[in-house]
Amino acid sequence: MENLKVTLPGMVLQNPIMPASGTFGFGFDFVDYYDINILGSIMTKAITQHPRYGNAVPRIAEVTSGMLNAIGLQNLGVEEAVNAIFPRLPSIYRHKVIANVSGSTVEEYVAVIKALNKVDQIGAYEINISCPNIKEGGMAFSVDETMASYVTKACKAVSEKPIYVKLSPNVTDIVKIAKAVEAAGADAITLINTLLGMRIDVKTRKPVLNNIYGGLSGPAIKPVALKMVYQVYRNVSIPIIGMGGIMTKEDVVEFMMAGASAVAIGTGNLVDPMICHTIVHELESYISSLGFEKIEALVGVAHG
Amino acid sequence: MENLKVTLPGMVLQNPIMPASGTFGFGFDFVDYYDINILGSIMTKAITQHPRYGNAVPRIAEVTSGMLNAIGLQNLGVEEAVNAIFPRLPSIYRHKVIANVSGSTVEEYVAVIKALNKVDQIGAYEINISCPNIKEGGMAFSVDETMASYVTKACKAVSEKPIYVKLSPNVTDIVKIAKAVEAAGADAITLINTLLGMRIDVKTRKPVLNNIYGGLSGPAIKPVALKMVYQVYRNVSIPIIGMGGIMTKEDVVEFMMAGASAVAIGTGNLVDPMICHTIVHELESYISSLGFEKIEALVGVAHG
Amino acid sequence: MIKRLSVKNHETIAKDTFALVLKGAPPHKPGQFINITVPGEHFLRRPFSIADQEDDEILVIYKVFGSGTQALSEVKIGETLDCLTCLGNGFGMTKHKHVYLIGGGVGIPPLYYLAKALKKHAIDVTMVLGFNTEADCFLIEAFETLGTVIVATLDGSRGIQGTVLEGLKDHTVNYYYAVGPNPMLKALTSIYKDGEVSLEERMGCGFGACMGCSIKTKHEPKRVCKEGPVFKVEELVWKT
Amino acid sequence: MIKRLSVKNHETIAKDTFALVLKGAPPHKPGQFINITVPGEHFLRRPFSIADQEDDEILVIYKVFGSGTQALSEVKIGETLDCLTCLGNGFGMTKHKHVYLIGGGVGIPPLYYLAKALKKHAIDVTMVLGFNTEADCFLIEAFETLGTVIVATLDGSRGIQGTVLEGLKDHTVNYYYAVGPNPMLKALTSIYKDGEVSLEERMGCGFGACMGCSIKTKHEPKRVCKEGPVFKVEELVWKT
Ligand SMILES: Cc1cc2nc3c(=O)[nH]c(=O)nc-3n(C[C@H](O)[C@H](O)[C@H](O)COP(=O)(O)OP(=O)(O)OC[C@H]3O[C@@H](n4cnc5c(N)ncnc54)[C@H](O)[C@@H]3O)c2cc1C
Ligand SMILES: Cc1cc2nc3c(=O)[nH]c(=O)nc-3n(C[C@H](O)[C@H](O)[C@H](O)COP(=O)(O)OP(=O)(O)OC[C@H]3O[C@@H](n4cnc5c(N)ncnc54)[C@H](O)[C@@H]3O)c2cc1C
Ligand SMILES: Cc1cc2nc3c(=O)[nH]c(=O)nc-3n(C[C@H](O)[C@H](O)[C@H](O)COP(=O)(O)O)c2cc1C
Ligand SMILES: Cc1cc2nc3c(=O)[nH]c(=O)nc-3n(C[C@H](O)[C@H](O)[C@H](O)COP(=O)(O)O)c2cc1C
Ligand code: FES
Ligand code: FES
Repeated sequence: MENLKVTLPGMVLQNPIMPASGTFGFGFDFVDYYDINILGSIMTKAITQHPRYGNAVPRIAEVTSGMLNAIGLQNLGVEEAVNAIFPRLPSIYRHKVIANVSGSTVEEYVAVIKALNKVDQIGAYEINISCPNIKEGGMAFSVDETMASYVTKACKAVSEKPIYVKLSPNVTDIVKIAKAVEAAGADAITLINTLLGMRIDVKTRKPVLNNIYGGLSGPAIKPVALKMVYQVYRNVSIPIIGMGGIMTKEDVVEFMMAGASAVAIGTGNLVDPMICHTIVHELESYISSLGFEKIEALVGVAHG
Repeated sequence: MENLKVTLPGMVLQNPIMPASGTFGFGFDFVDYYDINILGSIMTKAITQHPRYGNAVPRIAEVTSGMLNAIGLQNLGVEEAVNAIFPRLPSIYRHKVIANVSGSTVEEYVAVIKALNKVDQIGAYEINISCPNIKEGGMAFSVDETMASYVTKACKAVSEKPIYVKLSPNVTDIVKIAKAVEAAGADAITLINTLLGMRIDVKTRKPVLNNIYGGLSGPAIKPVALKMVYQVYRNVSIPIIGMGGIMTKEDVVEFMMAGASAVAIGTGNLVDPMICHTIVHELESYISSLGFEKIEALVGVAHG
Repeated sequence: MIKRLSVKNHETIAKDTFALVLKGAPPHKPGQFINITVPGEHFLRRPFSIADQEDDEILVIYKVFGSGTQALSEVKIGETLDCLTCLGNGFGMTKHKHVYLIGGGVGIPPLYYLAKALKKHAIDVTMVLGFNTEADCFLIEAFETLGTVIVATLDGSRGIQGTVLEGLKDHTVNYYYAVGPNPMLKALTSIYKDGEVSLEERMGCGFGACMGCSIKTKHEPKRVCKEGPVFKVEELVWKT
Repeated sequence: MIKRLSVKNHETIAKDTFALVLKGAPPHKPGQFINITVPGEHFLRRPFSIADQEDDEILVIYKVFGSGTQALSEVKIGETLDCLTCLGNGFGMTKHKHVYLIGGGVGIPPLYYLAKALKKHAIDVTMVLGFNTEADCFLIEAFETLGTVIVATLDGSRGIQGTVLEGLKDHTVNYYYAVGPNPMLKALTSIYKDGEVSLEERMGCGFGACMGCSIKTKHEPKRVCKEGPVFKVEELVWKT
């Protein structure tokens, strides 16, 4: 497994495979399926300052090769996370995790980070400025360079751990935003959050989701995600964590060749709880069949 | 078929089904498959001022539930269109068509329109300001309100037919652009052109497309397209022609319920040359099974 | 658990309604469900209740509703299906000597497995089963071997005319278990306060990972797939 | 035409190489191809040359290359495949009394159907067939019934060691038909100027609608699927 090791700011991962935020909780729902210690890291479910119920159901709609979700960042709030969830985490997972920090205001991101700083098992923060499912804040921060830069700086100022900023694909120019957060001090960039989409139920004549719009994820968005990873890789120097529709070892390799230093698997976990396990176990022999000894050698090779 | 009639600016269509630009040529490749006179209209392949070869091959990549193309607006130029193609068109299609006008500069759009004005069979122009596959111009016009508005006005000024402006989904705020072209005098909006995407060939370690990036089309983009149609419908008063991933009669109904007055089928034609024929023939009894007599009653019902 | 279960039997038992027997399953409690990958281009799994289990064979009874259940209905004996098994918590046992099982349409199947379990615990059951019309009726004879069965159809083509509420008139319901469409459950729970209901919700995963099925309850949000699908009547809050 | 063709025979004939006989096809000319919807989640069709036709039965010989051909290889006798038939233009006939058919790998199949047609027109053929290694060889005996066959393998495990170019040494090639990988065709056409080659290109449709396969030729762009796949050597321009 030594050949699968990758390095991210502040963290060394035994392999580049992580579950993406919001599709794995904190891991507790997966321990019946496999020993999650094989994962490179875990990107936790969003953590906000206060408990959030999120949006009314239905929150899920099926689409071709993917799904829409409008969860709306349901979580128990940072206090409960610090007092009740993180203390239990070492019993199921022994490596560092990446805490997904969400909010509606800059103050909220800052408050969450301050509260989480004391949690040893957190190796880095993923600042989710790209959630399409909350009305206030959320995605608004990721579609504007100035705002994205402002949140990044504020988080950086209080953080005792590296800051990975998660960007939205729902923008005209992802490179601009990526450069802005890099300049603001982000240690890494995670790409992509969900695309905005919707479904209509032709029988009821209404949108399927109570929230009308939702975030599109799964294989349907892979080409868009891959293009953004490739494009951002050409334009920033900080590492990229790639995600969007990864379902197979081939997908992992495509993202790394495009420029991702590590990858996250989101929706795949929901339809196949064993997906990360399967990929971790196939990866070493697969990259070797492609002529690579160490997985780090894949990063960015598609740029020639 | 009277129940399937829809009205667009300057045109009455026997039904709302059209092939989308670039996936049907001018129809000549489909006459072996069926009598194309059953189509509501035809959105022609792009027409530019001068002949264009387009991008080097490979121009096509397969993705999950869709494809990428980087054709680059290959066409014979407006002179050849006027002198050699349009004169032959009535022999295979007797209704009005929508001419797809493309260009790299505002002057080019204007020149093409001027040259096409004399073609009787053209019922309206679809101004393609959203092609992602040409370096100069193209999509650049559709990602900026001022530019979009400027092109629209210039086209409107010389056009003797209604102007439908085709927008790019690769933008932060589609509503802003839609409102800008409406204010600039567009008679209708067509939504959406392709999303930007890419694929990497893990064996060659290179992008599959010679052009690196390409336009993503097919069922994968349907939820994004539907959301944009729904959103634009709430914010503009001119009609919308919806497209993006339509493969079935259900998809047509979803787009019309979201707010499209007519729809176009693109990629579907490539994998199933009979797709428009099939849908046209199923549509009337299908909408009746959903409780609608006239198809125009579907338009926008999902907005309640 | 993820299991590939093989189709041992598959037949139509009422209008658009199929009985599917799957072999190779671990033990389930009444009220639990499985989440099946259906054939064809369906991205999400489809959740179905356990209608019965004997040894490693489970029975699922389902109605063709959309394209996923349509695809499922075309699966042949001998084929295998990828299933997440043992999902959710089952029905609770009760101290009552007599209970009502109230089901509407394809909410009825899990009540069959429950009725058998209650019977084993020497609890008497009265079943009130609501259908649209006679052609939709299924499992009635099987239920009749387990206790009193009251059938209600909306058009009166079989049993009492009306909903299950009509069927319950003149009865004193001490404790009940109900499964069916939300309007039915909402009406029931507004009248009868002591019991358990099993809910349906759109699911992303079925095992607690996505928060897709999370509903508000009196004290805290709960996931239908993980803390449910069975809930005590007193903890429910209905959207208005 | 769109046709559902039924699989009459399907067998492996060399390493990763399959012969597929499809029934129900309209008449094809040598050099034409079909575009097949392969099973599973493959969005685009897959193009394959006609290797032979007798009555309404066509032969396709293909190599498993990626996931689409892998899926195709699992199709069973009796199943049907959705095909666009009679695509492209075939090879041209020639006034020469003797011609060379030069094929590399899975470029070889269409040459078999061509050889049979030339034979009918009393034109003598010499076949030069290139493979990687002996395990890849197929159709050689069948070709031998039609004329002289020269086999070349890269590792020399069968016939001459080297490429088809080695096989052609000491031969005077008046006219030829070639199919194979682009590097082979490029090398051939730089030496031998009078002939026809069949090209492959990534295709969106296969019948002229998308411009996906359009290549530059000496005078104008041409679609491999519609104006091709067979081109005169003199009209080709190779990307550098
Ligand atoms: C815990 C649970 C147990 C169930 N048990 C049964 C049963 O025993 N028998 C039976 O016939 N049905 C049961 N259902 C309902 C069954 O899951 C749906 O009828 C089925 O998912 C419809 O799929 P479709 O592809 O035919 O419909 P489509 O409308 O095409 O499905 C589209 C999407 O919506 C979801 N969906 C549609 N209807 C429902 C629904 N009622 N509940 C949850 N998701 C839905 C689908 O799963 C899919 O993701 C149960 C649902 C749940 C949540
Ligand atoms: C006119 C024509 C005739 C052909 N005849 C034969 C034949 O007789 N026997 C045979 O074995 N092969 C033939 N090929 C090549 C065959 O089409 C490819 O091997 C096949 O499409 C690969 O599909 P895949 O899913 O296994 O590969 P993947 O790489 O997974 O396919 C991904 C995409 O790339 C396309 N693609 C990959 N390789 C090629 C290629 N060489 N040419 C065109 N598209 C490609 C696929 O069609 C698909 O859209 C022919 C190709 C063309 C254009
Ligand atoms: C059900 C669901 C919940 C999600 N919740 C979050 C979240 O809380 N925070 C976040 O940053 N991203 C969230 N995401 C986005 C994913 O982390 C990921 O960026 C996206 O789904 C694309 O990857 P995928 O296609 O592999 O799912 C969520 C996605 C899904 C499907
Ligand atoms: C091969 C191909 C060529 C296209 N060429 C054009 C074009 O010339 N002009 C244009 O406006 N749109 C062009 N498009 C975009 C389509 O008209 C359509 O907007 C898009 O593909 C989304 O619809 P679909 O998913 O049904 O294909 C092209 C799309 C494809 C796939
Ligand atoms: S369906 Fe995912 S948590 Fe319940
Ligand atoms: S593949 Fe579409 S034109 Fe040739």
